[in-house]
Amino acid sequence: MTREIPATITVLAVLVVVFSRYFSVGTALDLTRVTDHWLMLTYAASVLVGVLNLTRLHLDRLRRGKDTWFYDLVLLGVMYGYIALGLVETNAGTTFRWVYNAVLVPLDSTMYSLLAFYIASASFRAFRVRSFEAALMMVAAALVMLGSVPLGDALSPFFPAARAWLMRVAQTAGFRGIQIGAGLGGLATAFRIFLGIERAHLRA
Amino acid sequence: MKNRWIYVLLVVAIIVPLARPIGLPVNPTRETEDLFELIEGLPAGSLVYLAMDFDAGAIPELLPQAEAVFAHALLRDLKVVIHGLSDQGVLIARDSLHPIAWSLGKEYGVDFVNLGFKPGGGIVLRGMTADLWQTMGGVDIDGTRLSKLPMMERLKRLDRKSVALIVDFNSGGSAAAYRNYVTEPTGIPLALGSCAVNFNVQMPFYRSGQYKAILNGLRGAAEYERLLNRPGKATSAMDAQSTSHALIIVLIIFGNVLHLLGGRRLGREKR
Amino acid sequence: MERAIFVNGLAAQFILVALFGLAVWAMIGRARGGRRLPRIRKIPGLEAVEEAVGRATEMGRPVHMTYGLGDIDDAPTFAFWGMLGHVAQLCARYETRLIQTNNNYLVMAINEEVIRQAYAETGRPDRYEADDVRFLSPWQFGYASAVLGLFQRERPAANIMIGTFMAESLIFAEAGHAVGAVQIAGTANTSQLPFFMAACDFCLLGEEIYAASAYLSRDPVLTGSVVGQDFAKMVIFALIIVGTVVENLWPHNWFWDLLSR
Amino acid sequence: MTPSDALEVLSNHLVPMAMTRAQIWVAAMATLAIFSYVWRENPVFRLAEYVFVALATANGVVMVYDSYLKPFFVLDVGQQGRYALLIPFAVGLLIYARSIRGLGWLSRLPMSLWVGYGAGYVLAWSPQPLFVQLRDTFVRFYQTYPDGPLAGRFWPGGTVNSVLFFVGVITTLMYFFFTVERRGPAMRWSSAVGRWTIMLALGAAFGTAVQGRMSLLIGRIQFLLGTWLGWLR
Repeated sequence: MTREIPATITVLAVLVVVFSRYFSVGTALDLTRVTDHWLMLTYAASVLVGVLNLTRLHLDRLRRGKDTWFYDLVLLGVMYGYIALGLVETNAGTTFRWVYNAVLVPLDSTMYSLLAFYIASASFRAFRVRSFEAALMMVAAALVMLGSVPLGDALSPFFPAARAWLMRVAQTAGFRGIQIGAGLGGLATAFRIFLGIERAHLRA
Repeated sequence: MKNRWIYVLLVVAIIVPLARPIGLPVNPTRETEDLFELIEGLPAGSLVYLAMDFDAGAIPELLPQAEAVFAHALLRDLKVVIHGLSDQGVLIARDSLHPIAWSLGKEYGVDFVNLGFKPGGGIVLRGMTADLWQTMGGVDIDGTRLSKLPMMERLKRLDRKSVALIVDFNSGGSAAAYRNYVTEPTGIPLALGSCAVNFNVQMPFYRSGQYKAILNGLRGAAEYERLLNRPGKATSAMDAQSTSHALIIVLIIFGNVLHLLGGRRLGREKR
Repeated sequence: MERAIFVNGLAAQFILVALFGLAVWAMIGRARGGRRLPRIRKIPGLEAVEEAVGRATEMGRPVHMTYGLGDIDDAPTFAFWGMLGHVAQLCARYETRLIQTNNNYLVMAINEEVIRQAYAETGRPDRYEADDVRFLSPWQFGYASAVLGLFQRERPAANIMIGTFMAESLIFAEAGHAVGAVQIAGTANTSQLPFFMAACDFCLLGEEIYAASAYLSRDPVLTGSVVGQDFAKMVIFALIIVGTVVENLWPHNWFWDLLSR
Repeated sequence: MTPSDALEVLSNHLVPMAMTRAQIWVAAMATLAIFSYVWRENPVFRLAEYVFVALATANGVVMVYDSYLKPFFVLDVGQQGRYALLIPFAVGLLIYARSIRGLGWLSRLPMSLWVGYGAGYVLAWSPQPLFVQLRDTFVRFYQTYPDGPLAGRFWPGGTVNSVLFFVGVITTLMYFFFTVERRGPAMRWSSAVGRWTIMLALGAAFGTAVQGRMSLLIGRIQFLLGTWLGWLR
């Protein structure tokens, strides 16, 4: 009962979508138009999962008297404060936008830009030419790096041309092969879910 | 410790060309020209759909692209509808694309609309091909009824008739969602503004024509600015892009040389 | 007026997809019936899993596992669960700690059960440590930096990363390298493969991750589905060869049209 | 304002939004707080990290509420009286049952729905693009110049590229055969060529990854030096 109902729902969900896509009757009935709407509602209803989870995690830490109490308090205070602000003045509100642009945007951008440092140190340390294959990878990387900046253009027309060749021939071929394979892997996983072989999600 | 020196070098390699630009020219690539020509080729009044599917983190790469394409479309008197699968993308659009439209004398609801964001990913897109108004809950980003926006009269659903071109500015999987659920089934042409990281993932689909054009990160934006004949912030970053790439190449070579010169026993055994 | 059964132009597509499904189903059936299946070729990255856990045991240090940023309905996450069950069993048998970190609440709920069950099956339910399945942060970079900190403190000797990885892949690989862990990584996100390739000891390329659970568990049903998938791949391979030959002889023929509407 | 003036505006602002001075200062502090991590993990970074997680999560909630839940309750349910829609909404709410003892299994209902629907979507919608990919691999080996003075004549370069592309795709596919042992020169060579193709592809991917990361860092440095300090033109 506690497993069978969810398992049945999974199978039915697969059938509804597949039926409405491939079969004329299914298209005519336009079931997915209704079910898509329902599904979006279930997603919207789950919006608080992240908030509740963070709340529990950090309240728990506070209760256990961890030395991170200051940060935990900041997190909870800022999160609920910002939600309250958004509910009062909507996402278009002046203060809400102020915080968004002055804090959230730079934090997010800067976090991502940190990766530039990591890539630099990793280039120095990790990218070793250990074999013929590794050498191929390094040479391709260097050609693309040079070919995609004006410096490469200025040095020699060879670099942009090499980059274009790598991108359009070698790289497209390799990724086409990987992606066809991965697409089939995805389809096979979907079949396994449908056939009830992949059922990890029913264990929770 | 060694790492910190590398970090300092990297910052220097970026700051110097920003302060003392050399201004090496950016030559547009085929992938970028394709988008420019597509937009040039649309009859005035056609509807272009811009998908702002990125978070704040990708602003440096994707916003210059979106601004250039948006401005280009409005200058050519096309109608633009903005949508986002990311809650942040549509807000970024409201703060930075809307002002461009106003400065061009365009009117909200007549020349451009921002539909806002709905949770659900691909399902939202599928829904919009069936009934856009219902999927959007009948409102735009600010909660204005779609029925009050004249432009929306001609956009009841995403199909070939109403939409001339979709440009998806994406930092991840949304391009595949547009391809699978919208453009393959309906036949609307799809072009991408892509983060450089994802550029190669998308190339096989460019070859097959499933993506009509791809802008490649900040470089793509710089190329577009060149095509528009308006060098802007993407162009001004290109020198720093050159020097930083050169530094990475030097680091790779230097690292390998050190390794060969006896650093080997310091390294961990690899299998 | 007669109505077509299939949506215009999708008949061939449906039939091909259904045939694919049949191939998977038939091979699973074969496996269930106990009949012989072709063997899966050696995949070095997977051979190394047991060795990596063994090494962690010798060194008395934990094993770390993550699925990156996967969601519950991502195919790579299912591949991760298959692998997680296997690694958890190994860890239970060798009495080695398994630390599993999360950034997705829903996936974590399932991970807990997968690990608990693996420990129970090995007869060591007492070794399950609830605190070792950790929720670190729902946000990509917050998660990555928390993993960095965790690696410094716990110093895992093996780091297994299978799933959906984005920009954080390099950070994980660097963190693992810094503490000298044996790293086995695999993802279908092609943009992240170069980092795993360069910085990890073993790398599963693309769809190799989908074969992982079958390969490791030698479970006949799972093996059957991989064999079925391989069979479909060979059909597609043949299709490409035939299609190319035909295309070169008679450009843009019916065969071309067959594959799209 | 003429269109070209507007484009001037477009090209001159280094920050996406017209920010006030105070905002720029706050943003600069936030940027520096994160950059401090490069030196070492420190309390300021930690604070910024927690604030970030809090704001990002809260922003998601507010966006879903404004753009979905509010119109849903006010328009759909309130004005149009579509009460039946409350049922799927309630199903979604079951996800919270996980923490309730004895009722935890109810959270499997929305989960199984999401997983099943996701799998259905894969089966229904992903094959078509895949087939277009397949079809595009049917390359024509005899290539002619597409334009230029030689248009229409035999193009050796194009032909070589077509052959290489084709060989690259099929050897990559062969590399992923799981049940074929790599015995005999033919299998060994083709899987080796497949691996070389993959390596070239991954190298190219590394190159563009570097490109992307550098762009992001340049963007932040432009902000700090240009927008904040005003050192750049």
